[in-house]
Amino acid sequence: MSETTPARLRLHIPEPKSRPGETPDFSDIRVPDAGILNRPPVDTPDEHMQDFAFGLIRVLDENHRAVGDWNPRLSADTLRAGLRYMLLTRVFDDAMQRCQRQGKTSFYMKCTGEEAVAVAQAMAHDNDDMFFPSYRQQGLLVARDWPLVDLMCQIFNNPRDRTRGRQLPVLYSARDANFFSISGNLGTQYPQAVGWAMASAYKHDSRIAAAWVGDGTTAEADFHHALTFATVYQAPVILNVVNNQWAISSYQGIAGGEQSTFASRALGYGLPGLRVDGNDFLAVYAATLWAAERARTNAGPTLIEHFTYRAAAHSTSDDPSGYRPADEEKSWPLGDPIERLKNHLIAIGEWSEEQHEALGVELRAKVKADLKEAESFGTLGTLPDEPRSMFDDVFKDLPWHLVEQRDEMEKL
Amino acid sequence: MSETTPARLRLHIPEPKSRPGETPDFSDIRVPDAGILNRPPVDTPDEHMQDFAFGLIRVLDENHRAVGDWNPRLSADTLRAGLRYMLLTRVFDDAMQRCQRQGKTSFYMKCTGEEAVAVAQAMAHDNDDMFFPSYRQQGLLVARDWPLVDLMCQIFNNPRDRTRGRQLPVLYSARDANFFSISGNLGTQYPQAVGWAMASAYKHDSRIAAAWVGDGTTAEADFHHALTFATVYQAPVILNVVNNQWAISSYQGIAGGEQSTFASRALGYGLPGLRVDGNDFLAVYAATLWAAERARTNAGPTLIEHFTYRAAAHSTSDDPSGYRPADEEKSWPLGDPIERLKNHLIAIGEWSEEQHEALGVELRAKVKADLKEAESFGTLGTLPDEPRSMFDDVFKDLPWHLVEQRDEMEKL
Amino acid sequence: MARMNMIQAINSALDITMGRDPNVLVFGEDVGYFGGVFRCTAGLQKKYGKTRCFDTPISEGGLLGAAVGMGVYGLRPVAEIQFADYIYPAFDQLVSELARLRHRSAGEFTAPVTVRSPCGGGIFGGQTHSQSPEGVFTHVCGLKTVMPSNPFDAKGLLIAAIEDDDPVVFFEPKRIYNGPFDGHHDKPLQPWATHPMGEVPDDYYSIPLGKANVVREGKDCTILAYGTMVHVALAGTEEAHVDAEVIDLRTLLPLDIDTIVQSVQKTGRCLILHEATKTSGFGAELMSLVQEHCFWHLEAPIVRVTGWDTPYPHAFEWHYFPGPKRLVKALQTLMEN
Amino acid sequence: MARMNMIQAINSALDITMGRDPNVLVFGEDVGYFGGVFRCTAGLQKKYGKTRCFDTPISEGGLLGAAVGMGVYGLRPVAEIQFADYIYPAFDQLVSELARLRHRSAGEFTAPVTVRSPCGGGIFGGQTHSQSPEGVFTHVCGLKTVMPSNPFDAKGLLIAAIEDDDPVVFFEPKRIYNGPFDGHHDKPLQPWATHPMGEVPDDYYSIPLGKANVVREGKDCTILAYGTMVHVALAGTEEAHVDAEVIDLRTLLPLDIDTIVQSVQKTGRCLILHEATKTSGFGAELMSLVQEHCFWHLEAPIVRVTGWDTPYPHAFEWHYFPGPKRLVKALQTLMEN
Ligand SMILES: Cc1ncc(C[n+]2csc(CCOP(=O)(O)OP(=O)(O)O)c2C)c(N)n1
Ligand SMILES: Cc1ncc(C[n+]2csc(CCOP(=O)(O)OP(=O)(O)O)c2C)c(N)n1
Ligand SMILES: [Mg+2]
Ligand SMILES: [Mg+2]
Repeated sequence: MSETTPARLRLHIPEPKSRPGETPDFSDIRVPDAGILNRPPVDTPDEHMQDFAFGLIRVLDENHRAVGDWNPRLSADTLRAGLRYMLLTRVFDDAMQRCQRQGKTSFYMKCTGEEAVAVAQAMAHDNDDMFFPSYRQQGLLVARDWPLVDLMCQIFNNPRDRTRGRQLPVLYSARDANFFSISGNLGTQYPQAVGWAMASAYKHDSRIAAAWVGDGTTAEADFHHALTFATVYQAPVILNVVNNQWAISSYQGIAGGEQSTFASRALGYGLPGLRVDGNDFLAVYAATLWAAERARTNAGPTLIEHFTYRAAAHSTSDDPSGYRPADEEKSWPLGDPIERLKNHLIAIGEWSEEQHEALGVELRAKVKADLKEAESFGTLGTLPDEPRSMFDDVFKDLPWHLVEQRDEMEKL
Repeated sequence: MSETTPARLRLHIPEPKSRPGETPDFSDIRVPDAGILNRPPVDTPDEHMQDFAFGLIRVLDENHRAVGDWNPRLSADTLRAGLRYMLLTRVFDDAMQRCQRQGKTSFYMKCTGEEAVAVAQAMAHDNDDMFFPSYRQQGLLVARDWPLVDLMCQIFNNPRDRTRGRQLPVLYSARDANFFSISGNLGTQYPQAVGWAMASAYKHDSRIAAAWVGDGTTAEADFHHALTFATVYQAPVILNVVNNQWAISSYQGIAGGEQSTFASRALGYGLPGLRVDGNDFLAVYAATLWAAERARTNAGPTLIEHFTYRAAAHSTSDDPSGYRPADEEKSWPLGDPIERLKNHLIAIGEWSEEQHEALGVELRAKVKADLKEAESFGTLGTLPDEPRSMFDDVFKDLPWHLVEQRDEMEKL
Repeated sequence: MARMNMIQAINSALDITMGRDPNVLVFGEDVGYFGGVFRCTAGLQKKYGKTRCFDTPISEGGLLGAAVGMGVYGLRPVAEIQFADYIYPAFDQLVSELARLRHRSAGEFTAPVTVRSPCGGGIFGGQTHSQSPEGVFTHVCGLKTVMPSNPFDAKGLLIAAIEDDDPVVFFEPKRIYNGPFDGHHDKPLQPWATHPMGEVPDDYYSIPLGKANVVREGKDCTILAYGTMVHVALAGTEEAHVDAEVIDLRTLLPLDIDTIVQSVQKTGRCLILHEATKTSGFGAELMSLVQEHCFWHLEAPIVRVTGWDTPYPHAFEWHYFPGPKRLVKALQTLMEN
Repeated sequence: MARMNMIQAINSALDITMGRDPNVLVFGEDVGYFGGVFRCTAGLQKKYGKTRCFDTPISEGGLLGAAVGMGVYGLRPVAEIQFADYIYPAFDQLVSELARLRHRSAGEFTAPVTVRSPCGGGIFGGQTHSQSPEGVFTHVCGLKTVMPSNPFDAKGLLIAAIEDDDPVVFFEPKRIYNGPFDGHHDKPLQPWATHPMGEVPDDYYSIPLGKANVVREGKDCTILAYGTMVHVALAGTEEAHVDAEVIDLRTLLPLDIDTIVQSVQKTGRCLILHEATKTSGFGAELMSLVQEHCFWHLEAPIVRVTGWDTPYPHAFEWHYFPGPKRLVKALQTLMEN
């Protein structure tokens, strides 16, 4: 028998610190100094990896300097390339959002404020590593120099849409970029990435896999499936959680972020979890290099939590003013990833406001030109193909019942 | 670009240290001394709970003494009651196994070697706490003095079977014992227990819930679902993992026990995980009291890993000689729970070999008598009810199509 | 009498049942403070408090599992699955647990859970925001399956579903949340305000599960439809100049077989209309039941008009959607035979 | 020619495909060292090594998700789900991912995964070891569904399934693993050794998916069956003294419609037999197709003989199982009409 005197139980419902009409409040977010964490060997036993799961790996300090053990010491050219990709991603997002408002596409999703995650990671990976992204990693494709025109055509479902209008815009597929077809079902790509990595290991290949989910998606079964299979078979995979604080209208506490960090989930599986300043290009790059080296040397998988903020609406169907304070993003303590890398480059004398200005002009012009080309193939409403094409690819070959249905459709 | 030189990847497949024909090898199991871990306050922040998730809470030492901070200081009567329930559970298991061999039931599952888990936990809980067990916690019912005759009748599917022959034997239901209907689908009861606990908290009730899964079942989605919901809503629930080293033929490494402990899974959710010597009645009792007090005082849920060993076959359909060394159980470093509690009672002068002998005789006689009574209502083959009864309870009231089907069956 | 669209009617049903019974809890992804991505739970958290209407983690299996446990405790949980396409992660808890609990425990344990979920296409949702999986649930013993076609029914049926002691899967055709849709996507949207079934009493009422509704009497043939397709059926009937009897099933299981059989025995011809894919869809069961019960009255083969056996394609939505054009053609074949 | 039971035939199919193609991996719960709870993978780990045949965590969703990823890499995974009753936790990966990948990526990505799973009752398994969920998968576009009725077919169809570039769900009726079963549970078990279909070539051969097998020619009526029910059909035919044509479908999707239509147009009468529950089972689709294709040839209503719409009860297995007695009675009604 329990000796405790029966107390009245209470049901706890997590709540964000501020709601619409209130002033944004991020006072509960601790921001440790940059450079204070050491960079351990990639085969460090996970019981010694605690600090990295609960702390925050940061490289860029208040004076825009790259400091500490995790500084990946990238060349100025690499940094400028990163800046360019991030800015291009943002310019692209703005353009596509406008297209949606203009009715050229039914739907769009921006990654504003999160550009460092996808861009730095794509650059830190080998080009033949396989990516299993969510819908908010368009930066991976930008950083792999995938033609924006191709993405636009997928968004417009026009005749150049390689997925033939099958999916909702932004659910890209780009096999030649080693970028897996994005599913509308959250998290399903996570165990798939682990399976792909298991196959690569079985084949004594050298390619590793990486997968991305959001903070909210960590609650799905496939998150647990992926971590379990990754640890059991020590699959060469990097499992990323992009904690942008929100899952549509639910803040990260609803996903279980109130009691612990998402990076710390890894520890219980005997895996290292790295919690990284997701708006710090250098920190994301460094953490990814560490995890990639670990995977490639058969030292095991890694979970990386990218601590960032979803500065834009969830999608063009969403209006955040219904659930969070207006321009909460302005108060985000970790700043903007593009601004921060720009300031770093300027601080080390490798960049200037003028160059940045010029770069913006150049990229907007590029996107404008790409858009012109993409639109020339048609936008929402222009059919990507013959309607009969919808019956293709259900199976490799059309079974009789689909042939019958296709004929029925065409006889209408 | 990664700086690592492409290595040849390898796929890792976990393997137990010994297989049939080899000598049992438990050399990788570290057995810390009893009494070395302190008993922290129930609201200790989980970052200070590490040792309990990776260590092993033990109370009974080599000299059969109860030592250390976790000693629940139970009365001799309570200890004798525990011994009696454990022995009764084992005698019951042996009897039912024989019944299966004799064709009186189609199936049976023993919990031999794991009796301390269910018995100590049932005794440490309040009687109105709600249990969501797996098929290997028959000790919960024994310790709640649930009539064995009722269990036997469920096993025999005879007319006294309260579940009217609906389920496989051992998938008991006993609402009056606050014991939830056991599902054949592994792990489903885990989030259900959390939901029940959320309801209890919503109602400002004082009853808490407890659920049990095996080591193998921790890989199921519902394990993650339960931990996520438990931490998000701080549900008053105790989530138990009975790590008996085996999941049918798969050793616990296949479930992810190779790289970390199952108790440590809790830490990533911001919950305490207690790893307990599951063959130490006092340790299990003490850990359960701690978690129950925590839940009842709104301090939050707890995960308890009971480190034990499945001494018997998985079920009457299983033959362990196909995948593990013969009598591996004899080498299990944590001994037998009944022997250990018996020796403790003797060591403190509250029990004797003679009394133990007599108890065995008494309990075997009791089970024999109960069996006689249960068999008098029929065994496998005696129908529990009219066949038409199978149409009841699909819905509260029979819809027309079930009435039609029932009539069709009866007109045969 | 108020004018409500389907969202408001569903909101009103939830409001009223929560007001009458403190054991009714409403939860799901984004349903709490925000009030649901389709706004069906708007205002409920404010009115009834955070512990009665709240957000859940994005874990359909977890929220259904928790709902089962709450039901076992004695509550009446109403869980929202944000899109029917995302009900699959909860499939095991739905079919192996929720549906079977009463039977396997011989009535010792039950869970009167209602699962609400928007279904169907026609909203440019692509293959993962457009599915109609209702047929699968009618194959699972122990579940009741409901799909309303208008605000008045939605409120009455949802109240009945929540009060029902058996688990109910309640599908809401999202295409008609704001107004009836007859398949003519080029026509401007008609709001429910201008539709008779948009007249919804403010207070409590319920519509019994298992009762179909003859929305149009006719003698030439019988059209079996539910959800959005009821409106397509009515439009197609006019355009084909066929005097069809249109039956809105409302509840798929238990099915109102009497109303169906009476009608088909009268008309001798039957057409089945649904948006879900054809093979092994609920239309197959309907066709089988009509064949079994009305064989000797049939003057022509029963006809199915359904979604094609492909995923719902984003770009070809209107080639996929079984609209009036296909229905008219099928009705002509049906009548020629 | 060797004599094999169904377990040995399946084991042989796996052995041969693994031997021919290093990309074939076999995994699932207890399938590695132990060789599977039904022994279907016995010896494969020893022969091909731990990385080609191994145990997985008890996570049907996880092992299916991993299988999809392996398929995308270029392997041909063969995953075992220990019991068909436990396929539901993998449902989302099966229907939302495996089945849709080729279509949603317009062929950029595919996963030729074969999912093996023992199904059906008659083995005292109770409701969670006896289910026949095949019908649900025929409603999912993009999956092929197969169920063999004997060792010879099991081997040939499994090899074809593994070699097929589309995902295949391969159900194995566990009641006939060791011998044919005609529903007479009181009769001693007949081993496959004494059955012609127990004669199985040792080496490679395959049976094309989508082709049914007329196992008995007849002119009175047509019986459509698959899996265990094929044997019940043959027994019932003899006992009812009806000259029925018995068709073993073998593949449910894609279905061999021609063989079915030809037969029914010849006999004018049709009976559908399956162990799964009735409502919205695959029998409903079969009945619909026959009605659509053969309406003018039908001399009597098509009849369904199936499991009742209840969970599979442990104690009343033989009242539940649709055996010869029910079949005989149904055949008589069918012929009387
Ligand atoms: C299985 C499933 N459930 C629900 C949804 C609906 N949904 C789409 S995005 C989203 C929020 C995801 O949040 P998060 O994982 O944090 O990613 P983010 O959008 O913030 O990048 C939800 C609930 C879905 N697409 N799939
Ligand atoms: C969802 C599901 N998958 C598979 C099975 C088959 N099965 C029954 S018991 C078992 C092993 C469980 O092992 P564990 O969780 O360690 O519990 P233990 O038997 O050791 O107590 C398996 C795989 C099942 N019953 N349910
Ligand atoms: Mg997010
Ligand atoms: Mg175990």
